[in-house]
Amino acid sequence: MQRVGVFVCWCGSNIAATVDVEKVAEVLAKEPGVVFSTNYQYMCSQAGQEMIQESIRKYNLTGVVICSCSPRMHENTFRKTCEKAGLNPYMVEIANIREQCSWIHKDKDTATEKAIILGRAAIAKVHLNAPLTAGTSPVKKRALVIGGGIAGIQTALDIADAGFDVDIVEKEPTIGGKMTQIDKTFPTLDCAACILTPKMVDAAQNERIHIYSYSEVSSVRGFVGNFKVTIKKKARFVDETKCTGCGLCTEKCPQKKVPNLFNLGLDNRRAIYIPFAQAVPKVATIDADYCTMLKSGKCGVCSKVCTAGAIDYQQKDAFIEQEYGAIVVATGFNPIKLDKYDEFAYSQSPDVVTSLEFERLMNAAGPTGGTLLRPSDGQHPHTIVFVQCVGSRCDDSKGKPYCSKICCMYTAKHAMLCREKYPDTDVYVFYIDVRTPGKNFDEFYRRAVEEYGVHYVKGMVGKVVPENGKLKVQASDLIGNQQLHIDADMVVLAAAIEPDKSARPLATMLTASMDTNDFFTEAHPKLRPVESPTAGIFLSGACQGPKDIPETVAQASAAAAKVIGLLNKDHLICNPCTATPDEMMCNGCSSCEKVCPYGAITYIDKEFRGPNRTTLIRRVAQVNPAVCQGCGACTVACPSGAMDLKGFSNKQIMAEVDAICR
Amino acid sequence: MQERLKQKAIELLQNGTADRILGWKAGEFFYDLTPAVFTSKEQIEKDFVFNVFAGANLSKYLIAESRKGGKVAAFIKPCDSYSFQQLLKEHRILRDNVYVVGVQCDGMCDVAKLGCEGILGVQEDGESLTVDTLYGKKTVKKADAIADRCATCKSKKIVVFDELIGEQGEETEADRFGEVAKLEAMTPEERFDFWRGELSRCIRCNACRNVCPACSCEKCVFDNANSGVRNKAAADSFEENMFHIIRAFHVTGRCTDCGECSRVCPQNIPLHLLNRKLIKDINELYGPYQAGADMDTKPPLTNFTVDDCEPSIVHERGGQ
Amino acid sequence: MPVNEEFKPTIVAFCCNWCSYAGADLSGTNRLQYPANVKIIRIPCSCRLNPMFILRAFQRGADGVILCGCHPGDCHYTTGNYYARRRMTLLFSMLDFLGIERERTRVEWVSAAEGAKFAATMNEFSATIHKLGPNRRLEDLRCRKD
Amino acid sequence: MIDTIKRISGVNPRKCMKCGKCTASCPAFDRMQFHPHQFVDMVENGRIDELMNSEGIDFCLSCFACVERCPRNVEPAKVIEAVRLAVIRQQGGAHLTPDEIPALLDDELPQQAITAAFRKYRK
Repeated sequence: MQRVGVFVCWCGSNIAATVDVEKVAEVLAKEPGVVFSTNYQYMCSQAGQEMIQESIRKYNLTGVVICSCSPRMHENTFRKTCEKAGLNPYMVEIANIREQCSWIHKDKDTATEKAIILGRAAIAKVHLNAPLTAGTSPVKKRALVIGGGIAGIQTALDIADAGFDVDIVEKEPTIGGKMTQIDKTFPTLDCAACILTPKMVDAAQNERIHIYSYSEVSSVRGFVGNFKVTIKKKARFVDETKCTGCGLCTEKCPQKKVPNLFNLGLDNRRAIYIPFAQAVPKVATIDADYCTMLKSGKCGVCSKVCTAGAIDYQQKDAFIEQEYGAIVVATGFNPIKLDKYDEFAYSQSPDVVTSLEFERLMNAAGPTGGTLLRPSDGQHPHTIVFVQCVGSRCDDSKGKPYCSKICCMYTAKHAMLCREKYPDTDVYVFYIDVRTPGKNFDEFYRRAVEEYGVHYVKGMVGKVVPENGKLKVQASDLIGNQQLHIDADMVVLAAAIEPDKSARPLATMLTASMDTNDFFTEAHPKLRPVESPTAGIFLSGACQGPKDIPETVAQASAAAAKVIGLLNKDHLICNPCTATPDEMMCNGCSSCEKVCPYGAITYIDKEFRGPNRTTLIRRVAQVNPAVCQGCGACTVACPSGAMDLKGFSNKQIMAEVDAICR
Repeated sequence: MQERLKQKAIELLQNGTADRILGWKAGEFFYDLTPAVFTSKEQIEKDFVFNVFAGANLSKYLIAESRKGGKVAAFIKPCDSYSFQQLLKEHRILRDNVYVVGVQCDGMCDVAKLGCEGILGVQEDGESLTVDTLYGKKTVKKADAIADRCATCKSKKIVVFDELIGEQGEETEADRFGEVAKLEAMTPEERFDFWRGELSRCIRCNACRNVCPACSCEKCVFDNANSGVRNKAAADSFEENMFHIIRAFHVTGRCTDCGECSRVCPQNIPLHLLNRKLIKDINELYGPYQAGADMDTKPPLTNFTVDDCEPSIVHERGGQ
Repeated sequence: MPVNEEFKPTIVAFCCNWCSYAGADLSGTNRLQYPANVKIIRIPCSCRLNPMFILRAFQRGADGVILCGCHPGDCHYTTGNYYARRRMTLLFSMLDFLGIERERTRVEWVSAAEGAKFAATMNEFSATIHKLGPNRRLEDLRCRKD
Repeated sequence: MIDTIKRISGVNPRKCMKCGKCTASCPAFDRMQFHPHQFVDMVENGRIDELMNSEGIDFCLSCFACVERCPRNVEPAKVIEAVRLAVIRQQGGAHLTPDEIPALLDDELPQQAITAAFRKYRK
């Protein structure tokens, strides 16, 4: 029998307000094997931890039960505490009396009773705990960054800078992401391309960075330190090694009516294209949906004009297998579709645009060469109405429940740029709240109002009706208590942003969790914001939540730091809670092998002593503890119960069941 | 038939194909045939028996016999061949050490169904059986005495063999699930009462466990102290239930429906109904599956599809 | 079965460590209430749940057992919950076949973000068990509490 | 009274984030003394009497534009409908009481009409 110490935490008043901690400690002291039981204000504090260590030494404790917050919170803390006092860290059990007791119950008697039962279950389990020692597994010193936007580029550059190889997988023909489409950046109004393109070139020229453009991740196996990833390089029908990016083909291609997605369909491009002048890699790509040659076999103009002989109509999707120690997700965002918001007439008039389309209309490299013109008739707009929170902060059934965070600032930027370039325009911004937390953000917004004379109106636009070439905007001015009717030339909608659609299937491949909005979940919202709960998976940029560029870059570098920390290790400490077979009972039937997701189970023929001094050769299971992740699927598949899981053994779980049902 | 098998057995011994023969001999009673290993012509001539009571499935004995060195020849009936192949699939039998003689079978008889008392002997005579009793001779149609499990025989196909005696057969279309469906149609209360009535007779003699080819663990969970459920004899109704639930669950997807469990139960508990219920569920929910039918198909419990039904189907699919 | 006014069902909830246990924590963090007679046991994955544990719980006097795991497709171990789903389907079906009330066992998929779903599920399950009354068909009289 | 309005309408005015999209959508804006976002706010802050006495409530067309457009499903039109109902319910003073009946009786009046009047006004 273990010598168990019980430590009941008050967690300030978090636990103590609804659980009679003193009574819990008192009752648990009478449990078998408990030699010491106490309670304290904050067990996780320095003083609390010292008390635990002292008690371990003083009472010769062989097992420790801590009644406190969720083990997801402080299990590791307390394991380390006990390890320092000479106790095996796996002789610690946590009874979750905060998240699963004090916080969900109001009645003190009920909560106290439940806390006692949870404590008993933990004591029952700890009696059956055995000291465990963790093994190690090697780390593949290479990182994968999925997504080549500013987040992915920054992460890759930082990792490469620390001396590790990095691969970037980007699904578009060029890296750069959303930032390449943006004109100017708030709050400094410097040109996005001027700060982004040098980074793109840096990434391309860095010998430690390999860019897989026009590629996707098609499968992920393995685990932290040892991921095996298959990358699908989509056929672009152009040999990347030969193409010089001269662009002749993109001028000669006879198929001219292809919507230019880089300009969000505001103008057209050819079937063979380079998305924009500074693309990296600067290589042409054939759009198979439009190419006449690929569709009907008749054309071949690009092939004829290409002096480098880079065109290859026979190219097929290629699959590349690569091993990585860490994976960074940087899949970014997209504006939402606006079909649910047709009161703003987005589908009815080309002059109602999203903010990202507006960026292209303002951009010198955009479809209008940087002159702001109405898409419908190419006229200069005189009255422009900006509508904020389109699809953001909505009830779940209608849009996104969250604030998209970047809209207030870019709308201020747009409004300011309009007034600066075209002082004859009237600019209205309809807002619910203007949110400007950030360095120099509120100053920027105030400048738009005070220096540039942008009309900020507290209220929403109710409807937009296209009429005689104008857009009739009906809106409310809540402070003026009036309904406004504005004849606008353009309406710009600050559409909510959502995670890229590729994120959900990727999350499934990575077994990384997501929230209900398809943003990746971080391991801890405050303390581990750039890590996924799945070990070895890191988060960079807007795939984790809405972010502006400075925040994205900061998070990208933070993720890189975490990756570097991981890749710097030669070995990782494995989870010691692995499956372990009892060879004497193993039938060798392969049931466990079939359900193991990691291929951690193999079989060997082993000699055993039979009756009457004979030897028997039996086929028995072997578990590779470096590969086993401890899910326990095998333990249930095994009919004889020969397979058991350390740390969550049959007996331990049953002891908990017994204690709870007692 | 018996003579053909005897001759074959002697031939296999003499030509060196095998040094041991696994067959049947008379047990306590003549109708109670028991598996036996023969090593000489004399033994075979004296004791080897094969008749309408040779129901015992020999495949399980090959787990041990195939590991004893040398080569063993075994007579395998169609339903035994499924068990044999299932055990091969689970790496339990060393195939190289076994010579399989497939024996076609027209169904075995149930002595209780002869409807006679004081039976001294039975002679097979084409389609009828001549029963010699204390009270004189009596003729019974073989079809009337056939064992329940054979009346709903799933297959006459011998799925694995080295040589055949008799013709190769085909899978049958017999309706095996009538009784299961009848129970499913009852209310939970009625089902509970039914099973309580049946399982309360269990004396935990472990005959079902010992005879079952799927229940062939080196050491059973019920004998294993670390499993947390070790128990020798059921002390109360819960443990009666527990043993049979766990046993049925452990053979799920591995049970070939040979029916030996019900045959050997001294208390006549229809244990095969539990297994058949699970086979029926597997067929209905995950597509037809027959354990032991081949070497490659993944057993249903170590397999899945992403579109599998949810466990709530048990609540939803109606019935009582 | 008469519903005893004093009847306080014992409910054992097996939660996988990665999604549902975190979901249960989240319902605590959000202060969403559910009955105190629901007690959670942490297991690494829903596929760790051995049918023996469920039977053991009923033996020792549990009135309902629920398994919570990651949503199919989101298992931390990729495939664990798919196996659990088949195992539990067949086990529940067998228990139903034996006449054990099928409402006493349940599987719910609760993600780490679904604190509200966790609380709602537990409230609902607890109410169902309350209506069913004490588990009498699969209990071990020697383990009866009173 | 606040609770009555909330119960009848099923609306939780606290969900309103004062964006004014309802008011921006309202076709009867000019005729109303208080506008959709205001009456949600007035219900939340207990200014029910003012609302019940305001002329605007009868000009609400029940076109449900505000309900349709509200990003947070607050459903202002249901609030105004509930206020109208509350007004009707308060008109209890105008009901017929048994004491008043003898004075109203005359030979021409059919018996049925009196019964019907009771049913209508005393329920």
